[in-house]
Amino acid sequence: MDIGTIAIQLLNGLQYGLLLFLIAAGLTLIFGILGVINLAHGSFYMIGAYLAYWLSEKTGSFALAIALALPAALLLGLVVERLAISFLYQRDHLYQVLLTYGLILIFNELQRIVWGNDVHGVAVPAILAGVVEITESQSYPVYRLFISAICLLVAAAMYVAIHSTRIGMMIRAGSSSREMVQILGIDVGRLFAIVFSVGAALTAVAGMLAAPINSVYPGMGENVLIISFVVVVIGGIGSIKGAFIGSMMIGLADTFGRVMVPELSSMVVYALMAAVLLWRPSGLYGVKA
Amino acid sequence: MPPLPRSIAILLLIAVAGLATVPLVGGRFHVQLVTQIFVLAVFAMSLDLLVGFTGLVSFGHAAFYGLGGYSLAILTRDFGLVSMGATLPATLVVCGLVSAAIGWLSIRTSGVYFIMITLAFAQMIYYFFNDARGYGGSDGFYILTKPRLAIGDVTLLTLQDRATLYYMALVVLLLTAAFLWTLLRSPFGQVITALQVNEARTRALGFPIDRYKLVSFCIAGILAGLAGYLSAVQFGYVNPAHMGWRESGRVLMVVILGGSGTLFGPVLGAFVFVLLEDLLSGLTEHWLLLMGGFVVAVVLLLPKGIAGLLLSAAGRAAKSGRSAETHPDEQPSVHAIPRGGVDPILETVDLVRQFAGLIAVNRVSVKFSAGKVHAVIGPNGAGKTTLINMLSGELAPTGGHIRYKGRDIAGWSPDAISRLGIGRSFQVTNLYPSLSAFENCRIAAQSRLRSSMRFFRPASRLGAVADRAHRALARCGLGPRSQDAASALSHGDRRKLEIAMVLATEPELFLLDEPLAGMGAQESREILDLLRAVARDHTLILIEHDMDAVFAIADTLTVMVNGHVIATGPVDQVRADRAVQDAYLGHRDAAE
Amino acid sequence: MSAAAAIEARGIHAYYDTSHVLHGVDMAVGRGEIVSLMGRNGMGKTTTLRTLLGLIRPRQGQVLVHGRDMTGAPAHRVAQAGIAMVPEGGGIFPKLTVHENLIMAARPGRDGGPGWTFAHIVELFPWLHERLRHMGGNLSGGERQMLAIGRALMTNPDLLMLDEATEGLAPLIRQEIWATVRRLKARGVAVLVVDKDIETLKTIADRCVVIVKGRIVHDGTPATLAADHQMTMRHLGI
Amino acid sequence: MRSLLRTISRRDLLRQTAVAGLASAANFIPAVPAIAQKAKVKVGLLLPYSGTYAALGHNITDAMKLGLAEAGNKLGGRDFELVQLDSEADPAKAAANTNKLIVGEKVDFLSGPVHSGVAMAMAKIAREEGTLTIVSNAGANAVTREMCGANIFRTSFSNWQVCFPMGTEMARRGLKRVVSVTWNYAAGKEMIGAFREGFEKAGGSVVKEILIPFPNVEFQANLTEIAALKPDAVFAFFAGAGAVKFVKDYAESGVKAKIPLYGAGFLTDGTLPAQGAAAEGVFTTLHYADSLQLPANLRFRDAFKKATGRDADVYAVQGYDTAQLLIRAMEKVKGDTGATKELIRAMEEAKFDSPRGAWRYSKSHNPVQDVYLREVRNGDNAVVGVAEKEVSDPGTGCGMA
Repeated sequence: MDIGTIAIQLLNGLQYGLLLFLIAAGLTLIFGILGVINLAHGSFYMIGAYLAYWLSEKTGSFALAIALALPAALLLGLVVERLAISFLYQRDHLYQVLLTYGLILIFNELQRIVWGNDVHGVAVPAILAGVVEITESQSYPVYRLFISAICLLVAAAMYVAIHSTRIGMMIRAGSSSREMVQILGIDVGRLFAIVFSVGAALTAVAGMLAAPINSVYPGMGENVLIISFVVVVIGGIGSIKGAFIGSMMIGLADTFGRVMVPELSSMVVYALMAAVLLWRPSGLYGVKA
Repeated sequence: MPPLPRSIAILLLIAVAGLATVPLVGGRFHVQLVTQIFVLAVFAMSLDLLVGFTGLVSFGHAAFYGLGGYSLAILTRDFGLVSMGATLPATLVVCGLVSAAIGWLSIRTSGVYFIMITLAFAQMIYYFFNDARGYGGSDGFYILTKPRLAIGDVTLLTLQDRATLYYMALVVLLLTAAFLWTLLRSPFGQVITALQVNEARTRALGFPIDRYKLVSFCIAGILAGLAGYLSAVQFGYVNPAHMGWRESGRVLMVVILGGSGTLFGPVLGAFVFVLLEDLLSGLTEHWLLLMGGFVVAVVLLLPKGIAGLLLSAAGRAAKSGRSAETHPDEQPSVHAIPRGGVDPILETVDLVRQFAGLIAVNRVSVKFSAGKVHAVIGPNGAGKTTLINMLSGELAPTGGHIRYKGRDIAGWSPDAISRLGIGRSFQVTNLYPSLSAFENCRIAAQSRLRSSMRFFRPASRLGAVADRAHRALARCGLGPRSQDAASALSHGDRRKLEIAMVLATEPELFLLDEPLAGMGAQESREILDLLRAVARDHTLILIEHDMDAVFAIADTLTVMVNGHVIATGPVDQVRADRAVQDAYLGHRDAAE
Repeated sequence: MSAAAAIEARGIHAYYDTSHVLHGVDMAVGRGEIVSLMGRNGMGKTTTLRTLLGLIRPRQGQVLVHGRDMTGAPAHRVAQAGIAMVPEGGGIFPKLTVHENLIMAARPGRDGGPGWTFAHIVELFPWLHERLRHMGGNLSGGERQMLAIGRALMTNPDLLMLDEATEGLAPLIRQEIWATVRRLKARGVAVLVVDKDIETLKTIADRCVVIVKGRIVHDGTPATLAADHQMTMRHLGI
Repeated sequence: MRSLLRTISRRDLLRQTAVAGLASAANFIPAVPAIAQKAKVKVGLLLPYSGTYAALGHNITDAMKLGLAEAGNKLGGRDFELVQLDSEADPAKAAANTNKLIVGEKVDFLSGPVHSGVAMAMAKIAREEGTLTIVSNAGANAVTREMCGANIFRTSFSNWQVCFPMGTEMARRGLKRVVSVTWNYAAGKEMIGAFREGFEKAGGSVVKEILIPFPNVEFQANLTEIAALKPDAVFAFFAGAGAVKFVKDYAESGVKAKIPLYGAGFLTDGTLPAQGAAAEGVFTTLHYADSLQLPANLRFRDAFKKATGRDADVYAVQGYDTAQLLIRAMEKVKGDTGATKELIRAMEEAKFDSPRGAWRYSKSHNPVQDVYLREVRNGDNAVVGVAEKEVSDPGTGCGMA
């Protein structure tokens, strides 16, 4: 590989990692703060993608579709939290796994009933449709750069929100003691509902942004579920910073793994996770379990 | 594991008898379907050993199931083995070895991380077979000749026959159930159950818990391989999908749905799950919606699975069935423990412990003589608990030495230190709340066996262990309460039980972290009396805030401030020390 | 007194699962009053506090906050009505800095008057000033307890409940906690305190309430409690 | 268990056992035995009706229903019943599901599946049980090679069949260095293997075979790799969502402007609306094309659209031909499903005009068919020629071939 190709592969890895981060951030937030293992997380990704497809068909504008889909995703997160997840906070992980697995089945079927079985494509908005020529043989799609920028922006916004706002402090406090936060007069139920809803919406946004480059298809949520869990675990549960580092690692490992050790590429990310856990049993930035 | 209520046991027995008749009265399809269920039940029970009894939630259990099938397929195709006598043991050995390797690596993590690392290893195995060209890749491959059991030239049975396979699966199911039932009542079973309830405590009692977890992981892996073997025999076909995360998830569903930690629950779960899939998939194209709804409903409405529902129904029917056990004789005989001849029995040299930037214990050198009561006092944050945690092995020192009878034990694991004869009690009472006081002590006493890796004889038959447990309870005045659950005891009694448990491990040196914390005056007096009695034949090191208690019981006193020892020596001498008065006792003495 | 009481329990019965812990507790804390809740371990002191705050829902009886019925209201609503609690151990958030621990809880008082501000808290515990950037998890026991009190004050409560206010603290720290309680009274905050330091409590409390097996057996001034020597011996284990 | 046995008297035990036996017998009494000639003919369909492949399952099923309806909804004069079972495209459940249809439902004919792994399990059990089976999509070569059987037929294609001709065709077009790319699973490997065989036989060379973990749809790294290798062309096989994503990524990353894309027909079949402009100019080979101007095809597409409101595709054609085969064979034996030998012969000898062209079987029960060269033009797989006429899978390893 020449330098130019390596640079582009680096870019590929980072871009893939950034998209993974957007999915994993919501998961680690829900995981770390609410203590809920949410297998249905991938379903929000799928729903986001379908909303983007459906609304851009209806409205003819991708931007407008996202503007409409975002509040819809927040609302959906809120409804799911109230109807199902809120019963799980004090329960064992096992039951969380079981219930959210049930939710996957329900969401998948609802998707089929509402949107059918076909694979759909979403057009890249015209202003972002071009490519940037990098070398004479290599070029890079503008839309992917756009996604990376958005993901970086979201990452920065999350960092600020978690570390410097009062609600961020409440959220961090709530992750160590739900009851103590309540004792201080803060409505934990509402706080948790917000966290879940935001986490779900972040994932849905990832699905929306990915819709034009990904196709939109049944079962797409499950494909990202396992990999986003891998990211969260590598980074350490509950750590946004960890999720960021973890997704960069997975993005790069996956990208270079394919090119450099193609025959082992399917195992690379799992081997990486196993190695990280053997070195640090609670992930890179996890609190010791 | 609590014994099964009679009504449920009878129901299960009837069910087994009924199932034995299926090949005689049922159609071929039902024979096949129920065989499938048996296999799934064995698989689910093997996972329940991990999830429900050892507290290890594996999300990669299907790897061993799939491996069982692949071993058979490879042995048959590449080695031409068709004898069950060869393929079955070989398969189990393969599964055992692989689970030992994966388990050895995985048990270093816990909780969700354990879930994920088992998933990671399973996915690697999955991709190995999925990508490999030699084994059919994602299309899977066939077992063209099914195993036979033969002696010489006489074929005893061939698994080609469906009814034979059915009975074989039923027998395997029953044997697996019987084996696990026995296992859980054995000393080994007691230990894994205990470590599920309270891992830190079990380690502090002297059990090398990682070894127990590993053995449990291997047993579960072998049993899953057995299920996979049967499944492969049934259809003569193996595919990497059998070891994928969906299969791991599916069997986990079966276990939780049925009720984990009950053994019979997963079996019921297998029946319900398969029959429900069979029923629902015929109803509507959108049957997975119904399945999802069912799963959600189970979680919300049946918090302990189907088994939980049955148990609570049976519990209501026969509420008075239990607890009529007689109290064994109580003879408060003080068992003699030789006083250590070495002096000092324990010594720290320049002991240091650092936490990210903070030096909690700073070059502490103290000698503790055998047969004495030593108190360590100091304001909060002085490093007392850190010191005790290093002595008991909960924390590894950053630097320095700990010499016990001349041997440097710094950095040893808590279980190894416990087995040397150093017992400890915790600041926050740390018991097995669901077990009875006697069982709490029995586990403790069991830790003095050379090994609890005994799998068949019930732990209740270990007479010497039971005696030791009873003696310890009697000594702490808990004889009459030995059958009460630890969670039902009063605060003071729980603290006594904590001491009894340590006594049951027959330590020479006894570390106590604030034994009087949270006690009222009356309870404090009782505990103090107990400690005085214990001190007659043990060396005691205790941390305590209650100065009156300390002065009443201690022979020597060590005062720590900010990680340093500022004074150590006989109580009166230290009390008179100016520096100590200024730094700690301060106005208190002046007020007296 | 009931109309003016900051908090009042009327005949509350509370359970943990199936075990009946409180058997009709009646008690009240008036405005600006220091009340000591005494009793041996396992008698229901913490349960009483938790029921008052709404963390446990009583099966019978009423909880009134400033005369308003708040039985069964969730804890955050009771807290917002002016009740603060420092649980045993303080409940400091280990992953938040000292500064964050304080400001995350800040809330104006019910009457909107000039309440406790961050500056006031630092003035009350001057050592806080140097530790503002430290993590809650790195504080010593005494520091945590004081920070917990400071944090509770940031919510501008009318009543502060302290569970095991000085448990496990060194003598010098204890004295500082008691001094703080006196200062709070001077500023009009009512305090309901649970602690084993009965001697000190007798000197600072306006009233002493003794609870035995979920029932109130004594409710009077420290003087009457001191006079009832038998009561002290029997129920407080002195 | 020890204490338990003691508490139950032996007589109780016997009584309870007897009751249990009855109870379980009641549960497991099989359905009323079918009287062979009068009962409905049962056709079992093991197809994915949920998940990623559901659209394929539905098209196959609906086209079969269409074909059967056109024949008056009779098979050899008898009423019939389609027993649909969701395969979930899960090989782990495939054996049990096949068993459910063959042994449980006692179907006379079995058809399906989409997924090769499922097909392998299905073929295994069908061979053991002797049930007449028509594979209506899965292309695993082995089904009509090593695993072939007298009772196993295929109405779709073999993976080899649709890709080998593309190798020849691309060499004919003067392409010398080609990179092939697919998912790392059996079907993908068979497809690019067959392509390589054809291409290298005709003098080309495959510079690199890229295998991507299944079902990963993140292709960017491999596209960069392809751009760096600068081959004359790329041959790709993906299906469904992967196909959509690959073709779009290929265009959007700018590689398509420099390196032309070829593929197996599934790359652009049923996926064109989602791929949009990105697919324009992609060449593929397949045994069918939507725009084939054959009378049978025009008639079929029209009827399918009327019946379902959807456009027919290659999967629908395969389902439709499955029905044709059934109808013709059952007519030959006048509805006697017991006449297995005659049924098999009837199927082997069946000749009719399929929407894809004239129908006939090879010795190993794989259709002998033209493989068309198609180019995507204006959102349609336009037929630009025949890559190879009357392609027959070699049937290596099949005893019947």
